[in-house]
Amino acid sequence: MTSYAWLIPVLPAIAFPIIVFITRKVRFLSALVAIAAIAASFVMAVGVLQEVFLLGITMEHPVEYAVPWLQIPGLLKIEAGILIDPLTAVMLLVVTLVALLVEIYSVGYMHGDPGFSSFFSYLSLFSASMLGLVLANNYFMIFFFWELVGLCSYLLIGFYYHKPEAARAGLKAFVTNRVADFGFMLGFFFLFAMFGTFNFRELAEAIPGYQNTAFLALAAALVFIGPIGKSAQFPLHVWLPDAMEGPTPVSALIHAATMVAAGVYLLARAFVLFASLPDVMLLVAYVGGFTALFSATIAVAQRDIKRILAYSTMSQLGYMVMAMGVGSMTAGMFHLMTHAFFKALLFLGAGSVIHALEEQDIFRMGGLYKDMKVTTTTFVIAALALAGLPPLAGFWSKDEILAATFDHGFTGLYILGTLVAFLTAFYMFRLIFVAFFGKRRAGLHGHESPLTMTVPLLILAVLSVVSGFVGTPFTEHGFSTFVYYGEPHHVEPNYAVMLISVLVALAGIGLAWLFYGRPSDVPERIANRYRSLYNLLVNKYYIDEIYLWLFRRVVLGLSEAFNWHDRHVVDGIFDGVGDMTRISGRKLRLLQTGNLQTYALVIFTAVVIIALWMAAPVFGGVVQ
Amino acid sequence: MENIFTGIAAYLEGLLAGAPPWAQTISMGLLYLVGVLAFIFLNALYLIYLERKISAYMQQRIGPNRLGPHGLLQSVADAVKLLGKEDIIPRGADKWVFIIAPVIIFIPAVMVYAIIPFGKGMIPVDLNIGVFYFLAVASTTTIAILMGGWGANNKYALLGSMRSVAQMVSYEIPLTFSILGVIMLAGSLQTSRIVAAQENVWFILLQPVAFLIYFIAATAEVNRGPFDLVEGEQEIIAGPYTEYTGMRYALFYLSEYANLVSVSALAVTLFLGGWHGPWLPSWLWFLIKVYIMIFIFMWVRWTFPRIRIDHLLGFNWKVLLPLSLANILVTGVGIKIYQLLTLGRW
Amino acid sequence: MITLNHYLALGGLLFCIGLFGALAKKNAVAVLMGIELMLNAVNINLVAFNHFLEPARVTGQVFAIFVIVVAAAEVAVGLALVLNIYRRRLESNVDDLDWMKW
Amino acid sequence: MAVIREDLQTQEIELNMGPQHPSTHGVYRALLTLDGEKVVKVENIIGYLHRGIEKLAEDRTYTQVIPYTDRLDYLAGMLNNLGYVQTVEKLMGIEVPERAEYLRIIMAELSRLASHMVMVASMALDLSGWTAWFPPFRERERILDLFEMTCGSRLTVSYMRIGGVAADIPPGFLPALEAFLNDLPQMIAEVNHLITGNEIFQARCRGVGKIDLETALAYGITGPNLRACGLPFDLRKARPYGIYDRFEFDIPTLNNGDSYDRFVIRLLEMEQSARIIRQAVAGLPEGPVMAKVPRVIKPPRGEVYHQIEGAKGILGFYLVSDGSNKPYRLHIHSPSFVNLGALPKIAAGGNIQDFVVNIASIDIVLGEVDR
Amino acid sequence: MAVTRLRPPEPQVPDNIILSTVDYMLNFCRAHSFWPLTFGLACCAIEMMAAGGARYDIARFGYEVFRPSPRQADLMIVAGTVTKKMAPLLRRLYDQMPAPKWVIAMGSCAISGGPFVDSYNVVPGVDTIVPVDVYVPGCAPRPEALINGLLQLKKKVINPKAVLVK
Amino acid sequence: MPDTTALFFWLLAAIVIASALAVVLLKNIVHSALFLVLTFAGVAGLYILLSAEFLAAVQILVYAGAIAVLIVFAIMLTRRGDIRASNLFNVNYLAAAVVSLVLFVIAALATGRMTWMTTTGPGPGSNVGAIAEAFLGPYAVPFEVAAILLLVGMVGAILLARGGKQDQ
Amino acid sequence: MTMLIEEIQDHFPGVQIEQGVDMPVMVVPADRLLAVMEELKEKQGFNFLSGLTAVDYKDEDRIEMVYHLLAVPAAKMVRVKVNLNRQEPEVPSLTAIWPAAEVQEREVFDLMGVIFQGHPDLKRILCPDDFTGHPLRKDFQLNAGEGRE
Repeated sequence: MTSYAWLIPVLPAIAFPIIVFITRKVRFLSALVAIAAIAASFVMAVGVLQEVFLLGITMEHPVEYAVPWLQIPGLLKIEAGILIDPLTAVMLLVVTLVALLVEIYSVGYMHGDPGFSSFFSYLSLFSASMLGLVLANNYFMIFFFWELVGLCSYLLIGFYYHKPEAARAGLKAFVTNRVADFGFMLGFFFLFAMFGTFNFRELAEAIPGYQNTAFLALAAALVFIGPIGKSAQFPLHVWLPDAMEGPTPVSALIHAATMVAAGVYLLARAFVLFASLPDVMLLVAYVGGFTALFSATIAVAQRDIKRILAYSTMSQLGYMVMAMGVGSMTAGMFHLMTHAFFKALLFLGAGSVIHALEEQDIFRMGGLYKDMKVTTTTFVIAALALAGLPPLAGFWSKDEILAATFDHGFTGLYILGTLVAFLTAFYMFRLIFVAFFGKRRAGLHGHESPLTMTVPLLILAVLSVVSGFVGTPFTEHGFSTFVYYGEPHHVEPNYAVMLISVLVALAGIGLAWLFYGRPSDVPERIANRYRSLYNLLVNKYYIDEIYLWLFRRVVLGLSEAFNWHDRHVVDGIFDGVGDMTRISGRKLRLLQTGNLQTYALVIFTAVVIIALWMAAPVFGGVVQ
Repeated sequence: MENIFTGIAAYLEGLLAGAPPWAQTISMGLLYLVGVLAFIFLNALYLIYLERKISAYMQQRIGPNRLGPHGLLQSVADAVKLLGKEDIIPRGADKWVFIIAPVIIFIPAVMVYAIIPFGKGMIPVDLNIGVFYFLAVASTTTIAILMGGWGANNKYALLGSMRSVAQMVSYEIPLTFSILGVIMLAGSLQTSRIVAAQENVWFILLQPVAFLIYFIAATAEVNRGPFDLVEGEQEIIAGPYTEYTGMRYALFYLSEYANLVSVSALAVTLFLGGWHGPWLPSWLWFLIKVYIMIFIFMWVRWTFPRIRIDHLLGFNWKVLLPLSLANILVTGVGIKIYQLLTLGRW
Repeated sequence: MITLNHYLALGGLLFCIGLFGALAKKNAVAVLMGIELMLNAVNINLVAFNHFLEPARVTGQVFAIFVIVVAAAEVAVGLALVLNIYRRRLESNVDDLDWMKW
Repeated sequence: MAVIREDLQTQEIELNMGPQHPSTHGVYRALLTLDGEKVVKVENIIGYLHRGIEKLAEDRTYTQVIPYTDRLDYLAGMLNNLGYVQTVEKLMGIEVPERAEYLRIIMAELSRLASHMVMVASMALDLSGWTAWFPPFRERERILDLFEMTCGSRLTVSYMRIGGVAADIPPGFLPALEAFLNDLPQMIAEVNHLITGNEIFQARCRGVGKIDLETALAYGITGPNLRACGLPFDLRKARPYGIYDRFEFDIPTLNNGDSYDRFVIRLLEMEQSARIIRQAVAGLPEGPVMAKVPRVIKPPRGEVYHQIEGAKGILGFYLVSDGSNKPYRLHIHSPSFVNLGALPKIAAGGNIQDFVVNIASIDIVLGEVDR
Repeated sequence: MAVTRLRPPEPQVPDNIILSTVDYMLNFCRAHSFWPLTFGLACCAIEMMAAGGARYDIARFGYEVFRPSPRQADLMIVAGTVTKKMAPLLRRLYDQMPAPKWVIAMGSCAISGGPFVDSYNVVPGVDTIVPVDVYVPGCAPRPEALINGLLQLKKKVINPKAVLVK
Repeated sequence: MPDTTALFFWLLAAIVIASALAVVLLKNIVHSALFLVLTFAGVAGLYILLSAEFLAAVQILVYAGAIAVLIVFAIMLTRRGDIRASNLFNVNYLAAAVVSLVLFVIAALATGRMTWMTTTGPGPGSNVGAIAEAFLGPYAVPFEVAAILLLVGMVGAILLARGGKQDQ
Repeated sequence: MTMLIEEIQDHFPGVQIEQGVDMPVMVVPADRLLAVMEELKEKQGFNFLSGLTAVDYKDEDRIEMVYHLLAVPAAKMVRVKVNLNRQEPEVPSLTAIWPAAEVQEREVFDLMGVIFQGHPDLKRILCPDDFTGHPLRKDFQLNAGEGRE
């Protein structure tokens, strides 16, 4: 099976041109093609997982298939290849499963949208890129797919391109990611400069023995910038909340399985690199932890259902990054997996609500459970999972992270994590109480969504419940004996930590019920009392504004300064030079005629000169 | 009788036996050329006469009957007269283009005869790309017509040559495709082999559709019958030939009839069994079949009114082309089925 | 005795004449004609190499046919462009077609 | 290539068609503005055969004018004669003998037949249907023979006189006429076989030069061209002159108003003319062929307008008399002239080949257009 | 009655057996192959057409090749009234014809203006514009007359020195 | 007959070069286009000398029969102004001449110094058959691609020639 | 017929109407021509312009425009006359009502010299473009001094 694993991304990739060029006019066929492709991929992913499991392939001894792609002997070697290890297998499964469900869901959600077919083509390409990223066996390939994922996210976020916000959000995601990607690219090129290879396996072998840790640390930090951008960690998180301008299924896909997971996945993939650098690990851990808290606090004050979920994603991603930072890659990946299911469920549920109401403000909803039984039930399950109540999936993975943090002696981070868990429970149930229970608002009548939408919800709900069981301390730590670097570490069940997190979650839920579960003016009063804090939270700590200000003030100010400098200092000194430049420029401008023939003439002149140069040895005596 | 022409050729070759080989080649080539030219001139003269007579009988008239027995010398008189006419080159004409166009149009008209198998062993040059050579050379006729139309600096002439380009370039395609069916059956481009392959069954029986397409497209290619838009005198005077006088005009006329004979000869070669036939000498059979073809061309011409340019092009692209493609497909499948039945394999 | 080099030289000369035409002519159609000459020159070389170096195979001729096909497509598109430009500008001189400057 | 489409605009060129052009039926000249093969605009340029007949008539006696009318529509000289002499008779109030009336009808309808035959033949010829040109011209010779028998001339007959006709028919006339009429259906069938039913002919004529009834009336189109638009308007029925009210015949109409209908309607009208002739022959009385009219014809002062159904449409004569022996003013309203005026309207939008079809189907005679 | 009129005398090449035989041959062929210009003016043109019809069939003499382009015509049959508006065009058509070329004036209008001779817009005889070789009188001349005219022209062309008044 | 081959080679070479120069140097673009046809025909003759008869026929059919016709057609459609000065040089012609000349000199010198491992042997029995086998065998994919290219080119040309709808 | 006469006289007081030899004749002032024609076409059913011409009454120093209208298909006729000044004959053009008038008015302009106001393309139609005079005027010499000598 593994030898055919390359088909997993290729199938949806083929679906893309088929939809674009052939079936575009026939909506039904387009959806069918996309779903069939991803379903086939899913089946193959299951096969891969099974084989990895049965053959006992480990992270240290992965299966690799590669063909040379770009080769300059002695200078550069880039392969096109796939790398299969437990990490890959798990990610493949998660991505294909979530993508499959999202696509099925989209059939109902996008029904009637003029861009139906192109939506499915983008989804296919998006899944294909993510799958390619997961399978990539070297940095170059991963970067290639990384960029493709970015491109698709841009396309999908800006799907309603006629809406200015959507277009702007797409652009924002694109630009922010470019910044991060640049860092990432710099990082792995540094690595290439040091080790002469992009290949993960070769790097993993080479890194531990490398002496110049300072340089390595720089490279690692640069590589980390990539996940910061892609997984929306502070300070490059600004694009993610805006990304919900895209169709909701896309948000589900981005937030659960594809886009943001890519950053975390990269951390896991490059874990060898980080593991050898404690300082960088610390940075990773604190960035993750800070992001977790930071975005959880923002989520508390948001009113838009998708925005709340978006900040929650950021928060959870912070968790994962933190887990990576504290050295428990396994925990991070475990949480990534469970989170994928319940976050997808949450978004799809939210989509179901939006689909029914055409409304995103939770305070204008209410009492939805009467009309939307399935949606409500599944949404509550997901929320419980997110809040971390046993025995749901979120509990086990979050617990693993907290336990790992605690075990590795990051007490501060542990406390922070616990606080986040509390906040998480609070804001999720604030959302649930306000939107699904509470009083019915006038004018809004929900109705249950069609089967294509509810069935994925139900499947995901089941997964949200059971997916945690693969990694509980009571089930032999199934996950951590599967996905690990070095030694499989068995975290002993830390009942104290479990208990605390359960209590904290219950407290959060309880507080939410107090504030929002019944008619109350407490939230308002608190908001009034702490108006400035509230505003701070509502406005997301003014990060966007700060960025804007920074750009306006700092960049423009700097430009102003440079301008002054330029005009008065440089010009003053180099006036003569400037004149010379201008005159020569005027002459040189003639080269830029816009006339094709002139260009061709120049090209052929160059050809002649090169030919002369190359021919010089042949002619021997003629030239020399 | 059978060997009269091959005998002459052999005799002449015998005369040249002593000469160096290159001289032999060139001399024999020239001889063939002279033979072909004589054939063309004679044919053109008498086809014009025939055309006038046939049209006359179709129209309940008598036609030329004063000069010579049954008016047989009429075309001679016309030709001599044209030779003696004033040669006018219109002011404003592109002189050299105007002068050279009739010559150019005559060259391919003669060249195509190289691959016509006039009889058993009577093929001037048995090229292995025979039919393809025919198509290639014939396609250059358009250039000459364009030159004639352009050189005259006359609006009617220009319109006519534009029409001719549109028409000839279009109809070349179904013409080629219709021939492909025959080539597939014969398995060769060589005209001698195509004729040989028809010893038992004429390809018109196996390729009736292709023959029809060939006939229509060839009518258009030689600007005859309902497809004579290029020189539709009711609309554009005489098309590209409007400004030509005397001998130059005669050359156009001549090449037109030469083309008529050559497409008929090719039709005979490809579809009507070439020179195969009982009792009579092979070359006579060939000629008889060619004249039957020519008669059909004339019959059509004097029966149908002229088609309109957009119908003409539409007919080509919408009917003939798909039909010829379908014919190729059917032929291919048919050959395969035949192989399956006879050889037991694909 | 005509050798391969004769053909190569002929091809080279034809190529350079075509190049000159493509570079130095005003009329867009003339530029196209220059390019056609260049392509023909290339074909001469291909066929000559085929004939002198590998007579048993027809690779060079096959490539020449590909070149001819590409040339046909190129001419069709090129002329369509010229026609279109002519319709808009009533001009087919390349000199005035300097829109690439923007 | 299917390059010649209407949305491919190339430079428009002006094409001068005529006055010497095989398809302009004489010395008509059209200035065509062409876009490729498409005719964008048509400008009629006429007058190349303007002989000033109206002016000449003012300098001739009433009888001397008759030969000039022959040379108007020289395809149907009898009809022109008829129109003119009836005009003068109307002004003078002359009663024409019965036999002369019948002979006039026979001759006029024969003339109409001849004219339609030329139209059918030349339209076939303009479409390059050479062979179809011959049957109508063959049969037409027999009509001309009949004319020749009676008045000694084939085309320019000058047969009618003010007050009757020039001469009685010779003995062999009626059998020859009978034979001709018997052969006529066969000729029509021949034409139908050769050209009317031909697919190419139909493709080239159907829908070409279409004109609707309203436009046709506004442009003053009359005769078969009007009837091809669907209006059964024929002066022989609508405002009978002579003794047309005594005959039974139909007015054939067709509805499309395109070139094909204009062609077919002529064939149909031929049959009706033959019908009229048969009735006239059957009812032909004995008696004189000339009324008693003064030697010098001097109509009273006054004016009269008389119109008949000519071969091409309404042919009108407007005569002003000042009491002298010469017309003070004779205006000839000729159908071809007006029909031709509508040609730019009819022909715009077709291509050159359609233009040729349009001219042919309108059936103009330049002698009548230019006078 | 048909009248042929002598052309103005042209400078003659001195008589020579061969030349004159070639000349005779050439003239003989010319005389049997008049290609008239498709050019009708008025009533007479109809009779000209009739001459091409099945009954008269000038094709018998080889004269049926009516050419629409003056460049390929040898003979201009002026069939009908020539008006002042038409005259310059007629002259141009004549000039466009390649030599040797001939003109037949068919009908009284072309000969003299006929019944329209005193009209303000009629050219009184086409011979005021182009040289005429044969006059075919009649109004309109019958097709037989035209054929006779053509045959007269044939005689004239074969033997250019003869003046025939029959 | 080596001598006749040489004779024909020099004859054809002269025709090709002379007409190619005429293409480039003449001022009347119609004449240029017509000489282009002659060049194509000469090149076809060279192909025959190189025993590539099929290619020669293709050359005539495609170049002389189609491409040249198309070019002349296009010229006639875009006719405007004085045709006698329709094909002038642009400002760069001197530089272009120098570049072309130098390029030729280099190429000529370079090829002159090469020695080729020429093999003379019998060619494939049938030119056509060999080419057909090559196209349907090893070059099947490029062959199809070329066909698609032609199709795309044709569609593109039609679209371009028709002009966009906004032209109306 | 009398109904027509009465109605027209009611609507257009300046119009004189009488019964001619063959049809009713009305004489209309030039400035009322268009209105009368509209009335005749739209209300009275004379929808067809059967012909128009002009007569030069030199002795009475006037040019008379004569229009013949026909009712299709009832085949009734009416004649409309307009008297014009012989020195400056001007009359409104009927081309807007009947396009058929276009060529006929050009003919009258050519041969009689009447100016039609509002005609789209008033130029000579039958005589050569460089012709002088108007042939159908009574003072025009038929032969114009030429002819066969």
